Amino acid sequence: LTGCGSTEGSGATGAGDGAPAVQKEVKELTIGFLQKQLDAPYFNAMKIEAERISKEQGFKLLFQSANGDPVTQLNQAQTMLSQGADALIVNAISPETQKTQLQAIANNIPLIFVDTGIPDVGVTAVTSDNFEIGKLSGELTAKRFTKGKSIDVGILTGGANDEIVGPQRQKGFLDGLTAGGIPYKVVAESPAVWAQDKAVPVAESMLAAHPDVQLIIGLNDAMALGALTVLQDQKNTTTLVAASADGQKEALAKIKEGGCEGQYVSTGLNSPSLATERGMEIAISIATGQKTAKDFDKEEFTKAAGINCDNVDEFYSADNVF
Amino acid sequence: MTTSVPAPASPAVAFSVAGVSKDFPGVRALEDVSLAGYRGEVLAICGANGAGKSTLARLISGQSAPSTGRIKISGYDKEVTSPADADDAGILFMHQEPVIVDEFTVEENLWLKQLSSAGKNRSWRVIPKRRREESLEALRTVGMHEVTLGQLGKTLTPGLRQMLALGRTQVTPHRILILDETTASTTEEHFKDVEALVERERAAGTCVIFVSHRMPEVFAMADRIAILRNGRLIEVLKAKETNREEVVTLMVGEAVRALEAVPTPSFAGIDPVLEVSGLCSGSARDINFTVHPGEIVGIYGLVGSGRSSIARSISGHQNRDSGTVKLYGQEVSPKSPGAALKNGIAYLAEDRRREGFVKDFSNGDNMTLATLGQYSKFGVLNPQQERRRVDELIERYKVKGDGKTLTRSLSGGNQQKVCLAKWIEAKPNLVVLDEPTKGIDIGSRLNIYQIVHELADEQKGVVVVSSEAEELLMICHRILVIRDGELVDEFQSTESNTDDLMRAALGGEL
Amino acid sequence: MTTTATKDVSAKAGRGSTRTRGLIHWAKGQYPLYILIALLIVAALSTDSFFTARNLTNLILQASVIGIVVLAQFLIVLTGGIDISVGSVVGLAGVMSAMIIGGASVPLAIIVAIAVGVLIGLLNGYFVAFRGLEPFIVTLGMLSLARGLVYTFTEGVPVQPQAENFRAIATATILGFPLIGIIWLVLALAVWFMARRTVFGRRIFAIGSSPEAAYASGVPVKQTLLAVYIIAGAMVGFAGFLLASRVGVGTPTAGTLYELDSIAAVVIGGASLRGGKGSVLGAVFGTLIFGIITNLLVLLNVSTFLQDAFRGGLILVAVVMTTVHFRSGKKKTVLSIP
Amino acid sequence: MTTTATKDVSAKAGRGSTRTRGLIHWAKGQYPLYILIALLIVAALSTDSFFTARNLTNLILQASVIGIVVLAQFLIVLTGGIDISVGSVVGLAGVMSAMIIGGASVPLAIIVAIAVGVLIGLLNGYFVAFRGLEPFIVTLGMLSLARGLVYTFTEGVPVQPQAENFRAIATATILGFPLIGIIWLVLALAVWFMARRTVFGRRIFAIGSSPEAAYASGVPVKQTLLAVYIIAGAMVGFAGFLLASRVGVGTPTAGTLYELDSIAAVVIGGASLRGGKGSVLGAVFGTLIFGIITNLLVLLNVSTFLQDAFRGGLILVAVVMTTVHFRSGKKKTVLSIP
Ligand SMILES: Nc1ncnc2c1ncn2[C@@H]1O[C@H](COP(=O)(O)OP(=O)(O)OP(=O)(O)O)[C@@H](O)[C@H]1O
Ligand SMILES: Nc1ncnc2c1ncn2[C@@H]1O[C@H](COP(=O)(O)OP(=O)(O)OP(=O)(O)O)[C@@H](O)[C@H]1O
Ligand SMILES: [Mg+2]
Ligand SMILES: [Mg+2]
Repeated sequence: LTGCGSTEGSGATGAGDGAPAVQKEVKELTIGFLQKQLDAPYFNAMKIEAERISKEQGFKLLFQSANGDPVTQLNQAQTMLSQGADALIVNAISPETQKTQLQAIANNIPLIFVDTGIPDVGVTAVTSDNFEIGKLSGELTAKRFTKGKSIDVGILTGGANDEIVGPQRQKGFLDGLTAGGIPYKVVAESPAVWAQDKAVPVAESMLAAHPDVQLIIGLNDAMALGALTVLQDQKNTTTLVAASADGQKEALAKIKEGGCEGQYVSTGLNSPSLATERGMEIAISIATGQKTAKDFDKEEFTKAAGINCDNVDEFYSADNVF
Repeated sequence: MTTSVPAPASPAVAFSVAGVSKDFPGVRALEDVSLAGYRGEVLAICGANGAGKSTLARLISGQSAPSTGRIKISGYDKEVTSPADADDAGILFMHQEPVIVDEFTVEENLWLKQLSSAGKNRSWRVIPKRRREESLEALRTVGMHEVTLGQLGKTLTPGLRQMLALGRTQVTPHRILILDETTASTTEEHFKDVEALVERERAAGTCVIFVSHRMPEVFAMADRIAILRNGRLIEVLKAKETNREEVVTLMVGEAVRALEAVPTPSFAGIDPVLEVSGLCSGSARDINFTVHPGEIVGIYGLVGSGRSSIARSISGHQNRDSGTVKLYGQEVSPKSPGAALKNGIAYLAEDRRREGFVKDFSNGDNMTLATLGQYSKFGVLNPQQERRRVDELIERYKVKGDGKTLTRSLSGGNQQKVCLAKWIEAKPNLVVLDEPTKGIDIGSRLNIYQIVHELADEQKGVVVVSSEAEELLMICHRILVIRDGELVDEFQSTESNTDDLMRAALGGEL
Repeated sequence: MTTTATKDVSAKAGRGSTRTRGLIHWAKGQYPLYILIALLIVAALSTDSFFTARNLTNLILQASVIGIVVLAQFLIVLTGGIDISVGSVVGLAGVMSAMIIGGASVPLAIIVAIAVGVLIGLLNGYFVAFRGLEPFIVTLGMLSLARGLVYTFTEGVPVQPQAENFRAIATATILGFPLIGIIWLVLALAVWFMARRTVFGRRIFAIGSSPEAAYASGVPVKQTLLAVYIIAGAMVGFAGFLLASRVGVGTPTAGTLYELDSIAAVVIGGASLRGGKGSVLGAVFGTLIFGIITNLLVLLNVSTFLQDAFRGGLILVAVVMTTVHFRSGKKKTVLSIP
Repeated sequence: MTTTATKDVSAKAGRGSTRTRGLIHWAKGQYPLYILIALLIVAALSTDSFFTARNLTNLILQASVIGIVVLAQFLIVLTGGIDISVGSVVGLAGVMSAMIIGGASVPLAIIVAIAVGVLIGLLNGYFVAFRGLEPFIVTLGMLSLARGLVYTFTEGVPVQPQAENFRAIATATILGFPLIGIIWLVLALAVWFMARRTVFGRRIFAIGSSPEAAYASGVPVKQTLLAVYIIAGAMVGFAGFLLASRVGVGTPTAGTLYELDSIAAVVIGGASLRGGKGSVLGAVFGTLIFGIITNLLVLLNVSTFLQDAFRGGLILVAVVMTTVHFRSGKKKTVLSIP
């Protein structure tokens, strides 16, 4: 067949080598930011941070959210390429799904992941270590139970399409419990798709089936908050809730408010602004030609921390976006 | 019960139509029509199919607005621009296709005007309790004796739908009553109910507008006859001073020759096309008869007697409970109309609105729907061939409109021609026609009778179900009479008359 | 569809005991009820936790908000329309009610929520009734628009209302029965009355069954349609407030997928998407059917991965049940085509 | 709905030049085309990046997969049905094609994907045609079931096919035009031919417009319906493979919300959800309209929060445009009620 070709060019030059042809000033840059979705405060905080940085440094920011659909995100990435972006920052949705195509894009321009990365693709991935954060939070929660005595736990998960983040956080948190000397039994595990309103009915049903459950874990703060609402409605003060990772303002407020006897025991710091800031820094330095991909490790972790009544003041501020 | 306003002493104008025209895209349905109606009179409107009768009726009753001209209803100051206004003005309109809400019960349909936004009807009013007796009485007056009030509208046969709609005259106050071919598929017997009803209306001072293609009915009731041709008002005649021939000539624009009854050939010794034995289905019980090649067999009976049940169960439209049907000696029991068609049986359905034609299809598409095989190879259509044939059919059946016109925008009679063309095109061995001339004008009727005779000449078997004894006597060789689902009598058309048929259908009393 | 069912009904029985015949007729049409009973039996057999006071209370709580949305959807489906904007309106109304003057006053919050619903209902109704547009596409536009507005107003962050008693309505009980459930049932009763006992309700059925016939009989088709969309909007808006009240915050994602859920409940409750057919009781049963399925899947701790498959399978089994019954009744006439 | 449109058409011209009349008729009905043109003008005026080879290629790539799903949906909508399981079937077919024997062979993958689609189409069609169930509820059940199966098979993890050339079809170009776009257009042509030039297509229109009249005219209603669901299923399954091929893996979430998107495209393309009315060209334009809107919102860097609102607003403006034209033409007849 004559005239046949490919829509993806042939410049397979290896991972992360898509260096810019010319050096540019920061102000001349166009940086694309591909966010997963925006229906949770965490993601929105990244958007706000990105916009702040772009305003401060005067470059052009292209920001898109894919509403959780990996294919939409790929389409958006391609569109940004045709808009002449100098670097892309991506919060990947489905690493497995997007690997091949993002690899193709990474061959053209510098690609930096934040929050969720894809191994061996792009310059680097600035992520939080979900397992580690979960574990830290789990350890803090463990302190509230009697060592050695087994507890029943229920878990509110993200849903069937959650590949990495949720399972990591869950595993981390449970490991944290074990490390803290608390044997556990997971008696219930149901999806509440990260949302506070969806967590309410699920927690209700869970409590109906297992009234004696001692701990409800939300894989993020929104779901844990939903569970807390249900417990308060049912005048249940004995069952505790905890999030494995997040750090949402409202959750911190609950921890602060409840003190060390409160029902909301702990959460883990997963700072959207830290990740965004670092991601932007890397993107700018490569796009301006100051540095190259080789200067960065393949993976960078943001600060991990568990938050409970003891250290909540360090993290809480009423005017945080997140 | 009839809540009409008392009649005034001298004839007073009930409505007047002045210089009214109505345009549809591509068609001028009415042109500069001026006409008045008086209280206590019956004004018949006659005209060929598509002459504009229904259009005029619709304009008077506010169903649509005239393109030019004015319509004035006495006793109502405002212009009638919607059906609700018409209710306020006291106009009761019986559509050619009766207005029945399928999912409503018979009783709810009877009282449908309660939902009109006219007069004192407030949206949030609680629906008043209906008196069962009152409803039953209203239905009896129009000849519906057998119906249960809780039955759904969609289960009614077309004839019953017309009667049910007519029943509204008994429960809705009105001063003008418009009957648009309300009697098109009723039997002579039922016409007596209608006649009595109209007589009462006239006595009560109602102005009745009566549209019909049946001349005997027109002359039985009308005081005056208005004649429309191609959307123009040709003449308004006093019924007493004219006769059938004059009216028909004015309608069609030329004299129509009368059709003489056909002589019955002898079928002795010829194998029949159709043999029906012991057929039970729906309301039909133990029916036996045969149809020979070239024979036209009529089926006569009262509304609801089970004629359609026989026709439908032969042609795969309805399950048989028992009995056999043989076609050329072979037993057939088609499970669907499609299967019947493959066996060479075609059925022209009575319910045009529901089963007759596809509502979003053009005339061409409707005419060829049952015979697409003729215009296709390996399932692929040949549009040129199809179009050519459609043009021929339009010509032959004198359909007003071309192959691309939507069938639903045609006048009732023209729709019927399209349906008929579809089935005759299927070149069946046996064709069953249920009320084939329903709503068809006198001129076109002859045309259709001719087509039926041609079918017979081609040695096809023809079964005609009709409510008009006169028509059956004219076109059939032999007529079967059904009463309460049973075949009670059989007549040779050359040796019998209308009265014989009616007497048999009624069970002796006449 | 149900042609056969209704035909069987006007049986030969003649004049006979109308009352018993009516009852049998009624019982024959109550597939949603049988599905519900079947589900309850399954529930009773499979877990002890189902028939506990607490769980039944939960069930009511969980069904009430969507139940009110189902009632709204029911009215619109009756007219032969469809409203896929309900979920977004729930979200928008909830967020607005928690946001206007900071959600400091519950009565105001309710008014705001209903006003939002009414406004969107008005727009939907205008486009559908007076512009003659397909309800699907109009409400699809509204779905995006309303959800977009929620996100714009909140920037994705849930809105915390100030009123202390914002959650009172959602948590109160009367004689142990959740108030929110009572609200739902009262609304269901009101909708039933409206649909079955008022001129307005009959008009809705007439329009749904055959708009031409309705128009020809003097029914003010456009105005009635508009009113239906407005009433439905008001109910959906109110449901939005109730959801926010139940969760305690106005969540931007609240109500997602309510459109599919509510249509499904209406349809499994026996209504036809062609309009003109359906019962309020069916819609209530439909809500409960889906509520119980969801509740059961959690109670039985069905694997996250399998939950969707189970739900789908149950829906299919449930609807197929409705046809199996028909058959056993009597031989189908050839006529009853789909 | 479009009653007025079709009525206006048989214009005053009388017998005269049928050809020109036909052309005017055709042009009058092409609202989707005008919406498309309006969008293209907006695009050209608002951003330079739109009319670049790369962006147009992207546009085709992005529209092709959903475009094929829209064609399938179009056929089903023509029959008066609706298929909301398309998205899940895309997901299931994609995953299965990458999973069976490890996705080692592209031809096999295609066969598997089509087989999955056919199987689900068969089930849907059987329930709708032979059991007389509402398409909405049947396909809703199938939506959950198919998605549940995907999750069960994959446990939420995308499936990597082994074949080296799994992505070849999705990435190949012919004379610079993406192959996948050519496949879409060829399928569109095939569907057009089927709908307009074959007996089968004529029957689909008849069934959609008046099922009873079609049945009475000897159309094998049930068989035709079943065939339509199977054909549509096959196309959706194939689209599932194409999407997997485009992405390079079988994603469990692939195709989410395709049901709404595809119905929206079909409807904005002029089809009626009541069935019997619509054109393939309209469906293609509908796909492009939504594709361009999405593409433009990204190109213009519209705030993400506002994107939904914009999309909704654009849809509403677009559909209202279709009615504005009507009015200017001539006074509406009183009859043309919604
Ligand atoms: N809605 C419409 N759109 C287009 N043309 C129409 C419409 N309604 C009626 N017409 C046309 O107007 C003309 C008059 O129709 P009308 O129904 O008034 O005839 P009619 O005298 O009642 O005929 P019939 O005896 O067959 O009922 C016909 O040519 C018909 O095609
Ligand atoms: N399958 C059936 N089972 C029971 N009753 C039936 C069935 N089909 C029709 N009927 C009833 O039998 C009666 C006779 O119907 P049929 O249509 O055969 O009569 P008809 O003489 O053609 O009347 P019409 O003049 O109204 O068309 C009607 O009341 C109808 O409701
Ligand atoms: Mg007429
Ligand atoms: Mg009959």
